Amino acid sequence: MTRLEPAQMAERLAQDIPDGSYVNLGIGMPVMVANYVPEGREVIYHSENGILGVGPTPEPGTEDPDLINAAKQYVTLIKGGCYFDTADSFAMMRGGHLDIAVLGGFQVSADGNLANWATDNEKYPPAVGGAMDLSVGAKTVYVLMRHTTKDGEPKILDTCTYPLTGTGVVSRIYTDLAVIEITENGPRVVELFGDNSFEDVQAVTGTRLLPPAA
Amino acid sequence: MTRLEPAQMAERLAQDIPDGSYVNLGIGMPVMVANYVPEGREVIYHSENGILGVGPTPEPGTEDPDLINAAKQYVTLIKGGCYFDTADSFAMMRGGHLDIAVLGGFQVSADGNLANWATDNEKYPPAVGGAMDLSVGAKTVYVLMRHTTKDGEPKILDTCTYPLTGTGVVSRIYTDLAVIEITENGPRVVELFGDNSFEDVQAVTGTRLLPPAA
Amino acid sequence: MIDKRVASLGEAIAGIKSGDAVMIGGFGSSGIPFELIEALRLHGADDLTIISNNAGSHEIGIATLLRDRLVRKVVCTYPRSQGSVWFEKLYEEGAIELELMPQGTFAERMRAAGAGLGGFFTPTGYGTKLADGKETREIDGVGYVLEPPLKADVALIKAHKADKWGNLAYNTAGRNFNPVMAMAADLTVAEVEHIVELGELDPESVATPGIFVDRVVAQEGIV
Amino acid sequence: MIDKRVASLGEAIAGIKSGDAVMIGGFGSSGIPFELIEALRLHGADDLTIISNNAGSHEIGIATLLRDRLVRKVVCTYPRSQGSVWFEKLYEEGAIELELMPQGTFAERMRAAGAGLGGFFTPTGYGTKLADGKETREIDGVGYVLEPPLKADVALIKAHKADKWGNLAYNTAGRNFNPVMAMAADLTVAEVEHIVELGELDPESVATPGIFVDRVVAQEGIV
Repeated sequence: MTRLEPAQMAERLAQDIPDGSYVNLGIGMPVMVANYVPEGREVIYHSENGILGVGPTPEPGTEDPDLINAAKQYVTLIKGGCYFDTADSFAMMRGGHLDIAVLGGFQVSADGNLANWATDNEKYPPAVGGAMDLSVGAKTVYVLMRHTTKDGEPKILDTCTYPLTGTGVVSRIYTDLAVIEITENGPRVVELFGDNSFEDVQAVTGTRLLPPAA
Repeated sequence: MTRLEPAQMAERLAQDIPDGSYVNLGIGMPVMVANYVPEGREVIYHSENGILGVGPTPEPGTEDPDLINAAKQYVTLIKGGCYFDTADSFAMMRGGHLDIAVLGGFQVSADGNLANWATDNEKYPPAVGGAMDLSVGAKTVYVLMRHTTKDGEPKILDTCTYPLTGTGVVSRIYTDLAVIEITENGPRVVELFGDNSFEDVQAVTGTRLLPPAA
Repeated sequence: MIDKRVASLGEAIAGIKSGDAVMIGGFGSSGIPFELIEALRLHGADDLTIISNNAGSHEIGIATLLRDRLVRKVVCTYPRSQGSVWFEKLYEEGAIELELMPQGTFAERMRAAGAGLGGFFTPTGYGTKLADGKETREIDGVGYVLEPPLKADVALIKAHKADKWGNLAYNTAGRNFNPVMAMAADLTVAEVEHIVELGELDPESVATPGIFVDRVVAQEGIV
Repeated sequence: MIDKRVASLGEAIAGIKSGDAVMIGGFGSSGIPFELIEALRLHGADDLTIISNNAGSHEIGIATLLRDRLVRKVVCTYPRSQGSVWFEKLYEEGAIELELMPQGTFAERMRAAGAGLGGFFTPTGYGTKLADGKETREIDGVGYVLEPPLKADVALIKAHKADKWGNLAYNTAGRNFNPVMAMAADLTVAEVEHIVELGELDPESVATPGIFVDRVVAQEGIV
């Protein structure tokens, strides 16, 4: 079975970011998407801590200690970027002004529920940050995640077993095996990577998939 | 009976504005208060349209067409002043950050209700502006108004007959005859101007006043 | 590539339809998109709902939309000003609907719409005629009124400077309602005095980030 | 005369009592009042409720308040970060209470407190564990959660520059929660890198007007 590497997964997703989009990239694999947006497309990145127009990592020695992204890494501001406070930043997020949020996921359900902020381990302190606001607020939510857990358990399920981040929020899932769209009739495979067959992908998925449209 | 002129009424009220206060002065007679704040007191004036630090009228020819006060008159910004949008301005007003609002009044009731935005003339379009937000939001609300209407009718009443601006919001009333404080026990005369007697003032008041404390 | 500049006032207001709800920025004569209003007047759409703090005065701005009977309803806080003769005339005739609310509620309702909130409890107006028919609640001994978000089809706003991404900087108190209106409409159009190069605006004093703005047009000097 | 400058960190935090709710600005390591936190640690107050986006990491800032067991409860959105060992240790011990909420709700609750609102309906968290026990409502087909304002006794914030009236300007993304916290506390104390003369701050880029600030202190270089 063909399994894309994270960079390849990010590259695949990046093809679906239209020119002129305002985009928030979640912590982890999603931030890699910025590296692969096709040439000639202008995309403006938002960071929840109050930046519109996040630029690349600064040259060593030129870091601004206040200028970090949501993952607390040093970043820069592109020409045409600006700053605002957190209340304004989340007004932007929750108010439907971002075109796309790319989020990581622990689990996605057949009806587009997302679980990506807490597991069922009660000892481990939960942390939610901006995930719920993004999931409910962005016009389109893409989830970028491996198709299965390290142990091979499916992450796309009839129902999420982990605590939910948002209900009915996911549009598409980009995994290492396939691209899956959440439709009114259920999750539909819209692209199979390499020589992966629909049956291969269905076998490692915890809910019934619809085959690619003819 | 002694009847102060508007400028004298404003001057009397100005004595009760402490040094360091943030103050909003309503349209009409209240704006005159700024002329009489005693020397040596620093007072910062707020304007609902997004100014903290309203300064005096500009020299002719130096007006900034965008820089007006709530009464739509040209003003200036003092050193140390700043600008913000209306949502932020009313957050300031409603959130209890202004020390004093000086408002005009059509009527004030014994329990501190204020009516100052609409009469009972249905033909005339009502207009409320920032009056309700100020009345409910400022830490202290002073009303500056004549004691009676042009026709000699009392404006301090058991109950307001005009539509209310706010309930239980008025601390003190500065009229042309006296200074009246709204206390838990009712309106108390705290100062009589000139040779006005308590009985004189009571006679033109539509609710029972308490005499000055001994 | 992102370029929100349009070449003319006509292009700037293209797509506004009869029956639309149109927010118009400004307070008194400050921060008002006079040229966009004039373009709207000539545009042909009528039966409009105008959402603006004032209802126009004399023979300029919103007053001309009223005079030409293009407006069905005004949503505002202070319709009565010196020279607001057209509003007063139509009001007396019963030819215009008025939805009046406190100014802080007006600003906050638009912010709520822009921020994706479903409503908020404000103490302003509690116990007054302007709370008639509204849901109220006592919280910690204080009375509050529940107010819903206020959206529009279009916002016509005015700023001092813009860049091609739609970032806006204002002049002094010209800011007023323009930033919240920019957030609260499906289509936001900004009239500006100057269009500057990307990077020329101070990123610390952009009061409306470009994400809230769809079109930018430079003043043509028509009013 | 209005002069909010105080001469030392000690004066800046004078009056904070055991049991107080203290907001602390910042996000990650950006815009954090590290010196005020260190002064608070040495101040003697304990049983504190700390309201801050994160719960400290490594051996600096909020983490040192946790380490010294001065904190009863943390109200935040993201307590778990790289190096947040003190929070994790106390949490596992059951020695600290946690109130967790979505970050937008956190910011908006503080803004509501500062703006005099009684609460708001947000779609964020609807249908999730973080809405458990909260009032919910469907409005126009969307589910919302009612969230109350979030106040504090004290806000310790960090800005880049201040003047003696307490007007604040920030540096880049160091702004974050500082402006809303400044509005939401009974006593607001700002640690700044530079105190400048009145009139030196650009009135268009003062992100916290002085009315929200009670004390201003210049950094002493202690952390």
